[in-house]
Amino acid sequence: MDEAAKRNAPSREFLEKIFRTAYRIRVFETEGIKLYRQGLIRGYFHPYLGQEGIATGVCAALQEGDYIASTHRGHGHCIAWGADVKRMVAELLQKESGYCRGYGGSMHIADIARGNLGANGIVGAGTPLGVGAALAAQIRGSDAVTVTFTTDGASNNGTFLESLNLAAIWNLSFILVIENNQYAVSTPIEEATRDPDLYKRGLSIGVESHQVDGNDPLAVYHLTREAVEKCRAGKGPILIEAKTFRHMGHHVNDPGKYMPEERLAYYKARDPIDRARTALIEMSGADKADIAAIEAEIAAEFAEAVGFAKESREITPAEFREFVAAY
Amino acid sequence: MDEAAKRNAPSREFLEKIFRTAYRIRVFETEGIKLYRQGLIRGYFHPYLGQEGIATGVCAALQEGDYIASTHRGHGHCIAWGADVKRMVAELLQKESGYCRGYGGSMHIADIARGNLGANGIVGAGTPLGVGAALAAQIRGSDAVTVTFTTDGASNNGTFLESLNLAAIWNLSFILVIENNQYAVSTPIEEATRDPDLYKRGLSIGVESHQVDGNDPLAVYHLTREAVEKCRAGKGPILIEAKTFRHMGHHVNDPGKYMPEERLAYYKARDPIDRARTALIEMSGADKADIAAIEAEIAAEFAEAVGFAKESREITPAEFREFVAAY
Amino acid sequence: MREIMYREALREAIDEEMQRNGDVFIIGEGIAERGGSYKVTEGLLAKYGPKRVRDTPIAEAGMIGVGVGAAIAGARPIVEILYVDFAMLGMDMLVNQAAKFRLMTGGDGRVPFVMRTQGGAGGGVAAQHSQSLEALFYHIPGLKVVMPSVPADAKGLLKYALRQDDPVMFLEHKHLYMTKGPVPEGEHIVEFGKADIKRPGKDVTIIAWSNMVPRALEAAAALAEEGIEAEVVDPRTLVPLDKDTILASVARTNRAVIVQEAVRRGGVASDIASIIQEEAFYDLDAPIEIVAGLNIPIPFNLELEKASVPQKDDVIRAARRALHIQPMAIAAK
Amino acid sequence: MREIMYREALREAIDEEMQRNGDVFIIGEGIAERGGSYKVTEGLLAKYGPKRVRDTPIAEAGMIGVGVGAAIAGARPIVEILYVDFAMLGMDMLVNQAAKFRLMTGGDGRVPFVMRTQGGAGGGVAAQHSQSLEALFYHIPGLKVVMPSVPADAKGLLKYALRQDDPVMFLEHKHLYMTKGPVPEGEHIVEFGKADIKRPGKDVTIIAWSNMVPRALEAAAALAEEGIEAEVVDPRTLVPLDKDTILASVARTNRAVIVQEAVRRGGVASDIASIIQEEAFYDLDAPIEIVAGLNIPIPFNLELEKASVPQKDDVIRAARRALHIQPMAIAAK
Ligand SMILES: Cc1ncc(C[n+]2csc(CCOP(=O)(O)OP(=O)(O)O)c2C)c(N)n1
Ligand SMILES: Cc1ncc(C[n+]2csc(CCOP(=O)(O)OP(=O)(O)O)c2C)c(N)n1
Ligand SMILES: [Mg+2]
Ligand SMILES: [Mg+2]
Repeated sequence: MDEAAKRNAPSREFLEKIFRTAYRIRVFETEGIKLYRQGLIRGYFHPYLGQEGIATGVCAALQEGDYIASTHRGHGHCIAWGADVKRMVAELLQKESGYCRGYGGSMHIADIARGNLGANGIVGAGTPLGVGAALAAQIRGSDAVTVTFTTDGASNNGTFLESLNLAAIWNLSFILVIENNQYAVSTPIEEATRDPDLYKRGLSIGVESHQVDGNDPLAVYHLTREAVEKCRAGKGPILIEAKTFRHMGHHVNDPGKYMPEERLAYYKARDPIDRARTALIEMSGADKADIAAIEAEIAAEFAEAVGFAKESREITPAEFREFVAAY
Repeated sequence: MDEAAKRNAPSREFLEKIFRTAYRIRVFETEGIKLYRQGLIRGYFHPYLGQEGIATGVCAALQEGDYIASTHRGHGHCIAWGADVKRMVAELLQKESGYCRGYGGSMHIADIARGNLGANGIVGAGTPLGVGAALAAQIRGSDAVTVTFTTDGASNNGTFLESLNLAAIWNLSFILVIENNQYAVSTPIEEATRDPDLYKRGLSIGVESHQVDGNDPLAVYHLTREAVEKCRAGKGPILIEAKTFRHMGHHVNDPGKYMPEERLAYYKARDPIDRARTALIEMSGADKADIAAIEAEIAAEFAEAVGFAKESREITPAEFREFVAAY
Repeated sequence: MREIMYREALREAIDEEMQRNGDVFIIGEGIAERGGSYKVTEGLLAKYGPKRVRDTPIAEAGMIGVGVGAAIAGARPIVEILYVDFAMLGMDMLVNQAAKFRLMTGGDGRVPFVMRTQGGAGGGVAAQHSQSLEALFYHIPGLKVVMPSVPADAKGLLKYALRQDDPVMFLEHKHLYMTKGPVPEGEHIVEFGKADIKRPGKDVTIIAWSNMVPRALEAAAALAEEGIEAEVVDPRTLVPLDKDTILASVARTNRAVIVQEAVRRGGVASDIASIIQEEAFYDLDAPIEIVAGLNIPIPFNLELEKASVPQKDDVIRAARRALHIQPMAIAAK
Repeated sequence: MREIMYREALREAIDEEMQRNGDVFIIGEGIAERGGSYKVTEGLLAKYGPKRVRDTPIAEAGMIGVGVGAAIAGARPIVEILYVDFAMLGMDMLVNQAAKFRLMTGGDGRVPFVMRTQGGAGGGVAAQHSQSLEALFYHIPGLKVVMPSVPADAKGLLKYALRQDDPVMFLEHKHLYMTKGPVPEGEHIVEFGKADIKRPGKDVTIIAWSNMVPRALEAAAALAEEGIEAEVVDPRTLVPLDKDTILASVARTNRAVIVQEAVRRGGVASDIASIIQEEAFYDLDAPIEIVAGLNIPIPFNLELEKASVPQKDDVIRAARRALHIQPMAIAAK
C-alpha cells in the first residue's frame, strides 16, 4: 500500500494508538494539575494541554533507536515516546522510583536508555543536544533519526540558527519540530518577531522546511513520516513548524488572561484529542463504547501511577551522600 | 538633483573622497604589514586588503552623530569613519598616543567620542553592540543610524539572529553590513553553510535585505545611502550583504594558500581601489597627475603617522597603577 | 519608617532613577505588559511608555549584548534576566565585552550597564533555576557585583548602580522579593564597597550576603541564647569588597565564619577567606570556617535541595567550631 | 625517553584514543583541513576521515552544545575551542547542560565530553584572547578541570579524559604548545586527582599549574641559589584536586605559595588557600601567599601585559615573604 492510500486508510490499530497517546497526555496533564494544586508537586509544571497532537503525531512516525529531545513543556513528548507513566508521576512527586530518582522533576525528565534526551529548563537548549545525538548516530553509521521538539520562543534564540546550520552542513538525520503555540509566557509571537511563519528561517539556510496544523495529529504524523524517510535516505535535516495554541496559561499558576478569548475558542474547537477521537471513530468504525473503554483504561492507568508514586520512597540521605561523593 | 541623476553624476569632490578613503586604507594595510614584519607591531593584524570598497562606500553614506561597530578586521572601518591615522598607528605600536593608549591594539581600536564603538576580537559581537547603540538613539529620539560591519563567519553565530531580530521588532535605525569575503580563516563559506547568499536570512525574519558587489565602492555607497534614508524614515533595520574577497590570507602570517588562484585573480581584477581610481578619472576628469598627487599625499601622511607613533611614549608604570586601581 | 517589600524597594529605585534620568531604560522577558515575573517592574510601562520599558524575545545573549551596546553609546540600560542561570547564555557579552571595554579602549569607553537578575535555591525549581553564580562574575575584572539582603539596601544599591559608569551585576534572591523592611522614601543611596554590620557581636564574625544574611541572623540569635555573641557582617557588594570592615571585625573577634549559598568549590567565600588569612593571619584564633552549598547541582527533591544549601544549624555548628566548642561539650550543655 | 612537543603529545593522545575507540571524534574551527591553529590535530583528517574530524563554522555555543548532545547519546566528542575566552559563548551548554545532566537524570545520564581549549597571556593578543578562566569551570560542580604543564601530562591526562564519563574542561596554554619534554610512547595514562611534585624541597611549598609550573620551577632554581629549597607541586587537575599531596607538602614545609596566572580575585588559588587554612591551619608558620594576575583585563602593550601576570621574581619574593625573609635582609645579602 503506498503512502497516499495508507493516509486515507490508516489501520484501526494505528488510529487507536494515536488516540491513546493523545488522550494519555491529556489525562496526565489534567490530573497532574490537580496533584499540583494539592501541593503534591512542587516547582514548575508547564502543561502540554492543547498541543498533544504534535508529540503524538511526531513520535508515531519514529521507531526504536531514534532519539528525541524536548522542552520545558515536556510531559507530552515523554508520554508519546512511550514513557512509563508511573515513573513520570513518581518523578513529579520527587520519588526514588521516578525517571530521575527525584533529582530532576518536571523540567528534566529523561529516559536516556530509550533515547529520550530529556526535557530542558533552558529554552532552546534541546536543539544543539538533538543535533549532537544525530551527529553521534551519523558517526556510528546508524540510521537513527533525532527529533528535537522546540518552541516559537526558542526560534529567536541563537542556538536555533547555530545548531540547525550545523545539522544542515553535515546532512544530519535531524528533524526540528517547532511547536509554535504563538506565545512565550505572556508575550505574543507578533511582539517577538516580525514574521510569525517560523519555517522560513529553515529555508533561508537551505533546510527543507514545512508548516503543518499542529492540532491535527494525523497531519503531523504524515508530514513527519515523510521527513523521517527523507532523513533515513540522507536528505536531512528537515524543519517542521506546527502551529498550535495552549489551552491555558504558561504554567499551572498562570491564569493566561492575556490569551484572546476568540483565539482560544478557535483552537479549542480544533482540539487535537477530539480530532484523534473523531478519526478513530470515523475512519475505523470504533464506537462510543470502544472509546469509553479506552478512556477508562487510561484514567485507571493514571490513578494506578499516582498510587505507585505515592507509595514510593524518596532518596535516602545515605544514597544522597554517595551521589554527592562523585562530585 | 534626484538620487538617480546624482548617481550618474557624482561630484568630483565626492569621487575624490571615495578614492582617498579607499586608498588610505590600502596604504595603511600595505605599510602596516611591513611594520608588522619588522616586529614593530605585535599580536594579531587582519588586513582589510581587497575589502576597502565596503567600508569606504558605507561610511560615505553616513553622517556625524551616526555610529559604527566593527570586526577583528577593523582598520578599514576605522579609517573610513575618519579616524586619525596617527593615533591608529600609535595604537598598533602600543603607544600612549594611540586610540586606546596601547591597551587595546588592532582588534580593539575604538573612537567612542566620535561614535566608533570599536573593532572586536569576538566574531559576531559587534552586532548586538550596534543594535544597542541604535536602541539608545531611538530612546533619545535621535535620528542617528548605526551600522555594524559583520562577516560571513559571524552570520552562522547566534548573535546574528538574536540581535537582528531585536532590531527588527523595535524598528531600529540599524544597518547590518555583512562583508561576505567567503572565508572564515581557511574555511570556505560553502563548508560553513548550505546557502552562501546570506541576505536571505534577513528576509526570513522580515528584514529588508539586499546584496551588492562589495568591490564596487560606489554601488555600496548608493545602496547604503538608500538604506540610511529608509532608516531615518523609521523603516529600519536593513541588511546588506556585500560580496568580496581577501587579497591575502586571514592575518599577516597566513599565506592563504587555500584560496583558489583563479578566484583570487577574479577579485583582484575587480580591485576596489582600481575602481575608485577609475571612477574618479572617468567620471570627474581627474588626470594621472591629480591621482599621483593624492597618492603621494596619502603615502606621506602614513609616513608621518609612523614617525609620530615611533616618537610617542608608552604608558608609564605609574599611569598603569592608577588605571588598575579602578578595578 | 514605612516598611515595604524588597521587590517594591527595587521598583522604587528604578522608578525614581527613570524619573531622574531619561537615559535609564529597562528591557527583559515579560517585564513590560506583565510587570515582570517577580512584579518588580509593575506599573513602569504605563508610566514611562514602551520606548523605555520593553519586553524582549527569549534571547539572553542578544538582550545583554544590546544593553551593553546601548550603554557604550551612553544610555543607562537595565537588562532583567529571569534567572541568573540564564545569564550563562550572555556570558560572552558580560565577560568579553562589558567587563573589558573600559580597559580595551584605554579608559575612554565606559559601560553604564546594569544586569538585574535573581538566583538561589528553594521551592523545587531544580538544577537549572537554582544556582548562585556570583563567583563567576566576581572573577571577571571590570564587573561590579551587588547582592542586597534587605529592602533598604536593594533600593539604595540599585539607585547607586544606575549612576555608575561600569557594568553592574545586580543579583537579587528569589526568596527575598516578598520580605519586608524599612526603606527611606525618595533619595536613598547606598554606595558600593561599604559593608553593613547587620548585628554587632564580639565573639565571632559571620560574613554573609543575600539570602544568607537572614539565615546568619537567625543563627546569631540562636547562638546568643548559648551566650555566643556573633557579629553578622553583610558586604552588600562583593566587588568592590569592603575588606576594611571585615578585617576590623575579625581583629575584634579573632574568628570568622563565611556563609554562602553558592557551592563550596571556588566560591566567593574562598576568596574572602584567602584575604582574611593573608591580611589578618595573626588575628585568627581558629581556621576560618566556610559554610557553603554542597559541590553539586541543586536537586529537585525538596529534602535534597535543603540538604544542598546552608541551613541555620550549619552556621551555628560552624560558629561553635570556630570557637573551639567541641560537639561533645555542646551535647553535654 | 624520546622528547616531543606538548602539541605533539596532545596529538598522540587523540590519535591513540581515536584508534582505540570509534566513538571518539573531534570538531572545531580549522581543525580538519588546516590541522588546527596550534597544529594539534594535524594529520587526523587524513587518518580518520571527515566523519570523525570536522571543521565547524564560528558557532561556539552550537559546537559545544552539539558535542554535549553527542556525548549524551554515547559518543566521545572532543570539541576544540580556539581560545578559552570564546568558551564564554558556550557557557550555557557547559554550565546548564553538560555539568548538570548527570545529577538531573538521577545518575543515568552521562556526558563523556571533552572541551579542549587554551588560555593565557603573552604576545600581545590583548584582553579577549589572553584570559585564564579555569576558575569559572572550577566553580561548576559536574565539570572536571585539567591543566597540564608538560608534554607527558598532556598526553596522559588527555587519554584519561577520553575514557571518562563526565565532562572535562581540558585547558592547554598557548605558550606550552612548543615546549618539549619526555613522553612515553603508547599507553601512558595520567589519572585525574593525582598531583605531581615537579621539584621536591623542604622549605616552602609552591603550588602552580599550567604555564606557571615552568615559572615556579625557574623561581625554585633561583631560590635554591639562596639556599631556599622550594617544593613545586603541580596539581595537574584542579577538579578533582589532590588535597592530600598539597596538605602533606605543607605539613612538611609549613609555608605555601600559590601561583596562578588568572586574576587574583576569585581565582582557584583562593580556593586552594581556603582549603589549606581550613585543613592545615596549625601547620602554617606564615600566611599563605598568593601570586596571581592583576585584577584587570590583559592589556595589549607588552610591558603592561607582562606586568599583569606573575613573573619569576614575583614568585621568588612571595617565597621569601612566606619564609619571613625581609626585603631588607635580601637587599643586604
Ligand atoms: C533561556 C531561557 N530563558 C528564559 C526562560 C524562562 N522561560 C521559561 S518558559 C518561557 C517561555 C517559553 O515560550 P516558548 O519558548 O514559546 O515555549 P512555550 O512555553 O510556549 O512552550 C520562558 C521565557 C528559560 N527557561 N530559558
Ligand atoms: C567567537 C570567535 N570564534 C573564533 C574566533 C577566531 N577567529 C578570528 S577571525 C576568525 C575567522 C573569521 O571569519 P569571518 O567571520 O568570515 O571574518 P573574516 O576574517 O573573513 O573577515 C576566527 C575563527 C573569534 N575571534 N571569535
Ligand atoms: Mg510558545
Ligand atoms: Mg569571512
